[in-house]
Amino acid sequence: MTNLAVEVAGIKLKNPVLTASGTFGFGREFAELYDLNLLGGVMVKGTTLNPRLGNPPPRIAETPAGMLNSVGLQNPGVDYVIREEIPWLRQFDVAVIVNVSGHSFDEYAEIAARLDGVPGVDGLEINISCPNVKGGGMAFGTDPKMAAEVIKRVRSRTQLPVIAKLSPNVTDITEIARAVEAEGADAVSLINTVLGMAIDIKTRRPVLANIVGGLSGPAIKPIALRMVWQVAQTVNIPIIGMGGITTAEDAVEFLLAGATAVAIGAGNFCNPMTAPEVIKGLKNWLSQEKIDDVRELIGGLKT
Amino acid sequence: MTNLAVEVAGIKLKNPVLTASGTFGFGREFAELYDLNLLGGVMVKGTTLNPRLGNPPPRIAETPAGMLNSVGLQNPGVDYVIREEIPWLRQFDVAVIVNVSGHSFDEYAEIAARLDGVPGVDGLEINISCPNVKGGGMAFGTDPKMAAEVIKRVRSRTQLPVIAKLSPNVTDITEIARAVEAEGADAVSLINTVLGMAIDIKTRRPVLANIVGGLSGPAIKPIALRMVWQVAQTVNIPIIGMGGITTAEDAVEFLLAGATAVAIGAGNFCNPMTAPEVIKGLKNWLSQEKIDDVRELIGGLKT
Amino acid sequence: MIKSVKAEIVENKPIAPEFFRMTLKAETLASEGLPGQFVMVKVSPNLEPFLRRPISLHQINREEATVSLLYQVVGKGTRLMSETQKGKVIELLGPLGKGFTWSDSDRVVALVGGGCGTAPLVALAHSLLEDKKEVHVLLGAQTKEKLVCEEDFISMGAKVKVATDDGSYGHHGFVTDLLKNLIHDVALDMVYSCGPLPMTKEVVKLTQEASIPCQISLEERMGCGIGACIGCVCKVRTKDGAFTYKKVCKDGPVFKGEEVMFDD
Amino acid sequence: MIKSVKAEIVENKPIAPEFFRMTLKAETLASEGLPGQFVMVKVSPNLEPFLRRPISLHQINREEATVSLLYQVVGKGTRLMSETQKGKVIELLGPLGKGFTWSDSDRVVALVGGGCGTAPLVALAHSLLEDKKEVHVLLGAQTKEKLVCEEDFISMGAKVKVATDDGSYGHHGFVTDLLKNLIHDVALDMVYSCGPLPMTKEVVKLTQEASIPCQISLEERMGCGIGACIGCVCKVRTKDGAFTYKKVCKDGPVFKGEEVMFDD
Ligand SMILES: Cc1cc2nc3c(=O)[nH]c(=O)nc-3n(C[C@H](O)[C@H](O)[C@H](O)COP(=O)(O)OP(=O)(O)OC[C@H]3O[C@@H](n4cnc5c(N)ncnc54)[C@H](O)[C@@H]3O)c2cc1C
Ligand SMILES: Cc1cc2nc3c(=O)[nH]c(=O)nc-3n(C[C@H](O)[C@H](O)[C@H](O)COP(=O)(O)OP(=O)(O)OC[C@H]3O[C@@H](n4cnc5c(N)ncnc54)[C@H](O)[C@@H]3O)c2cc1C
Ligand SMILES: Cc1cc2nc3c(=O)[nH]c(=O)nc-3n(C[C@H](O)[C@H](O)[C@H](O)COP(=O)(O)O)c2cc1C
Ligand SMILES: Cc1cc2nc3c(=O)[nH]c(=O)nc-3n(C[C@H](O)[C@H](O)[C@H](O)COP(=O)(O)O)c2cc1C
Ligand code: FES
Ligand code: FES
Repeated sequence: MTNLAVEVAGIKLKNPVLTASGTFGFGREFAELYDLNLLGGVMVKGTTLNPRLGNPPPRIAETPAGMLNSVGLQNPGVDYVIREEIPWLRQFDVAVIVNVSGHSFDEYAEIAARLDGVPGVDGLEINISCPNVKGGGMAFGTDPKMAAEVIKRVRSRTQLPVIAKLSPNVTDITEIARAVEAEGADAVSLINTVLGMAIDIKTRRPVLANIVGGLSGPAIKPIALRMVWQVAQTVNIPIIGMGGITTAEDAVEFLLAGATAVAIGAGNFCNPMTAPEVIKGLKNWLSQEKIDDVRELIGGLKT
Repeated sequence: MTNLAVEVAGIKLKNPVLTASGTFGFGREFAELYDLNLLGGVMVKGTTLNPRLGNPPPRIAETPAGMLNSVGLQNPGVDYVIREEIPWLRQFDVAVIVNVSGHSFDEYAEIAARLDGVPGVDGLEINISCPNVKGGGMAFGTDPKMAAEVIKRVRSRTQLPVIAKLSPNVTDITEIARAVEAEGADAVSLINTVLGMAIDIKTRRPVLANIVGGLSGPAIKPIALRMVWQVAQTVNIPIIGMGGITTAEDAVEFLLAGATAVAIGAGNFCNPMTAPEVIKGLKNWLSQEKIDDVRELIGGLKT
Repeated sequence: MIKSVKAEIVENKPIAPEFFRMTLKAETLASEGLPGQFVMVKVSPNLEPFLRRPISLHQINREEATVSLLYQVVGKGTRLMSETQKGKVIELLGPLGKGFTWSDSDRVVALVGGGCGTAPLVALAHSLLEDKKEVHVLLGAQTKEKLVCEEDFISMGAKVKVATDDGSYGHHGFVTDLLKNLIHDVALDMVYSCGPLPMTKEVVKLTQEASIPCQISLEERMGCGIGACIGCVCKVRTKDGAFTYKKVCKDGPVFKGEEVMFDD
Repeated sequence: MIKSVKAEIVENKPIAPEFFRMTLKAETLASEGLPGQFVMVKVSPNLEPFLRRPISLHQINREEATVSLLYQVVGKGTRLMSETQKGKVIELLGPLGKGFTWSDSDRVVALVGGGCGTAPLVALAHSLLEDKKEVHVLLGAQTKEKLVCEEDFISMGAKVKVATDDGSYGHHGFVTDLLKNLIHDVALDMVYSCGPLPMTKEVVKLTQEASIPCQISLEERMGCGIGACIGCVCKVRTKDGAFTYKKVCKDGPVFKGEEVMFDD
């Protein structure tokens, strides 16, 4: 029997494949397509203290082997999530990680406090890297001091595992990773989207109403892999790797680079069956390669 | 008659399409394929003071809608370039911009001095952003103080127009752009490649012998466009935009975002006729849109 | 129930300049799809283009277990669709979204279609006529040769009028001119509209002035197509006079005319 | 002279498991191409995959103005090539690189091919036999069914010996075992080699031990294919005992056996 189970930040995952925040809603839609019990975990949509409307449309632009989004954290607010979404997700045997987004240190801390002890919540992913909200979001994740402060505040208000979600829009991602590790992050997840832009030459306007947006999909896979590898060389906490994964082979690359688990983001759009197909493909690949424990791959890159 | 001519940093270009450094050698190979006189300009391979061997192979990896390279500045050294390559390029009526790469402030300054006054050299592109050489290259371009210092030293040793080539691997590219502008850069060019990585899961090794390499091609176009737009909002010197251009429409996007000219890099590989096709396509598009001067497009984005 | 389906292309051919009709063998779509719903089409087997394309159900044939898509080639995705050969199997996600609705009390209805917006109205007209409604169809096109589906509507028994921008066929002018006249001439219980945004806005304006309820099908750029990414929103009025964003893919694509807020 | 050419596919069909032969109508390639040279093939009309694929000239038919490529399907690029229909026009760049060379004094030569490395040796054997050389061909394959081109060599008049890894045909073992024997039995003036790296290294070793000159065709991942990007280098000995990097695409792909430095 091939073992697929891994543990990240104390969270047990039956397999190392999660769905990335913002690309999977709260799981309801995909539950119509496949059994969510198949997944290692679900990282739900970025959740703020109060409901948020997000940015005006258009919010989506297609780019070569990828896409831009400027959703801007439209979400119903943490109380609604606790009341309506988490209880629904609890019916599945799947790790539930709530993605927490804030505009201030206090907001991050308050959301974390409200989620602490909520049955069905297995961990918090602290989104200090959203490129789509003004005066906040990414700013927290591009300055090591601010990143550390967010994690410190969150850490002090929750018993839940804390996963810091890092931004790729930085000169040195290892510096941020070290800063959040020092303040007690139990894991890091990376990468969030890369800030990008698209222009409609017919109208001479940006395609996105927000002008800029976050680039994701296979286009950014080389950047994500490099950052996962760099961070794996730097910190001792586990990594959830993401950025452009669409196949089991992609997932193996991230594991070899040092990720303990991986998440599927935009890959859920180009093929909504991506996550279960990656899990199945990973299992097949492992048995074909005669590897009986997926954990053997983690950080197994020979350099 | 549609005007295609533009001027960047005092360099007259008969059209705004150049070929990007490192993807076009010194023009000899492409001269077999088409008349180099068609081009607005040629940016030659990164040139160092002494000949350099570069990195071990493999140096190329393909990625979704793009590629990684870790050539590492293999080049015959500035004296050879002055003696053998520039005189050959002079036969063409095309702007020649020499890409200058160094390991120290002194090296940059010395190369600039040797190229000063060399007939046939129209400008210098100062590569403070090469991700493929250790202990140098990109380090100069990711710290505004070091970037400024390189430009200052170069500026004091040459009369030639100085174009600072910026790295995308930074938290805030506008900060670097402002720093080099303040020290007298006549223009900026951006973006250089984005640091990335690819893994061969069969061998469990990085595809590139150098482990990491620079990502280029259409995959990075949204990142490049965003940076060109950001820099155009920030500085008053002209911009040469590049990153993933393969069509005339791509070129128009960069011009609208604020570039005065554009360069074709990896696009020269997927189709070696890309540069002349972009020029022709641009001309056709302008006349179809009844625009009689390409300069009308520059910075014409409506936001 | 949304399903990820693989469907064989039974037919894929041009029906007018730029317009193609693709017929697919797809049992669940044919048995569960409703007029106004759509599918997300994977147009290429590789990563380029990356996203699926939303295309409305144009004909729903329960007996033959087929559905048809009518699409206009406007970019690389639709071009790739047009180049895919009969016999090939493509991937689709659907049926998606909320379609058009009608009640027993609606007796006389008008369908207003512009350009490729005509596509879903064919399935809609079919269902409405089965339900014994009096169906008026108003079609707009740039020019005569780009007019699609006129025959389909006529042979079903709908009353069809046409407008062309260049006057090459039917009324010279906008399809909304025809609607204005129709509202004047006939007592309509419901107006259904699908087409370019300016047309949709005008339909909403005319129906509101005449106090006729109206349903409009909207388009927006989509990521997932199923409601998970919140990428495809439109502005919808809230009771307090403010607005909220609803998902075109899940809460729509069909909305009530009065609820949508248009920016100008 | 390198040219960017569009060529019609005259034939594209499997000749063994995983192996395809594609014949192209391409006048300049046929008239200017030499054995050992290669082309960069655009395998897809869009951006995915992004880079062209280097494939050797396998047959050069001046009379019919065609060239053939023999390729093994190992990844998505070669898979796309294998799926491209006869009649389609594809883009190529070539002829590229420096091919195999021979002089009048070379009378008896051996060609050693492994796997898809056999491809360019067919064009080479053809030219050598035209020049009245005595041509020995040693072919290696994993298994009998993956052996390609044996018939081609025989019908040209070459002397062919085969080795298979699994012993299903010919010698059970490596093709380099055959070379060892041939060197023992026949006085060779030149050995040409194209195949996987371990085979190439062994050919270099055996020929050096026997003081026979040898030419090897190398493979490396390529960006441009024409010498502009310096992406495809191999280590070549310099006089001072150090090394320099030469471009496989422009200075090669054929190198003298003794000049290349292999890392172990
Ligand atoms: C619910 C829904 C149903 C639709 N039904 C049909 C249909 O039945 N028949 C049909 O021909 N078209 C339909 N469309 C529009 C169709 O989805 C777009 O024309 C198509 O996605 C364009 O893809 P492309 O790659 O060919 O063009 P692209 O190269 O992506 O773009 C070309 C042009 O199309 C526009 N466009 C791109 N994506 C969309 C989108 N999602 N919605 C609207 N415009 C877009 C762009 O602004 C651009 O100007 C529908 C759209 C939606 C949202
Ligand atoms: C000068 C030259 C001539 C060649 N001639 C032939 C030929 O006549 N017939 C033939 O079948 N093959 C030939 N090859 C090899 C051929 O180029 C590769 O098999 C092909 O590029 C793989 O593309 P892919 O997309 O199918 O595989 P990918 O998915 O890109 O890769 C699959 C595997 O092929 C290997 N590979 C990828 N690119 C290259 C490359 N440039 N060189 C070597 N290995 C590579 C990778 O390591 C990987 O393991 C030649 C290569 C060179 C450099
Ligand atoms: C439409 C969309 C919405 C996203 N929303 C969030 C979010 O709310 N919070 C967050 O941390 N990341 C968000 N992300 C980022 C993804 O979780 C992921 O980090 C990123 O897309 C890279 O992975 P991918 O290339 O597989 O998509 C979003 C991504 C997309 C495409
Ligand atoms: C193979 C290769 C070699 C390069 N060498 C250099 C170089 O020597 N100096 C430099 O400034 N940029 C170099 N670049 C970067 C390009 O000039 C360009 O900035 C980058 O590739 C982005 O443009 P593109 O996406 O069009 O390729 C190189 C790029 C490639 C692909
Ligand atoms: S397209 Fe994802 S929510 Fe509508
Ligand atoms: S592939 Fe570019 S130099 Fe050889």
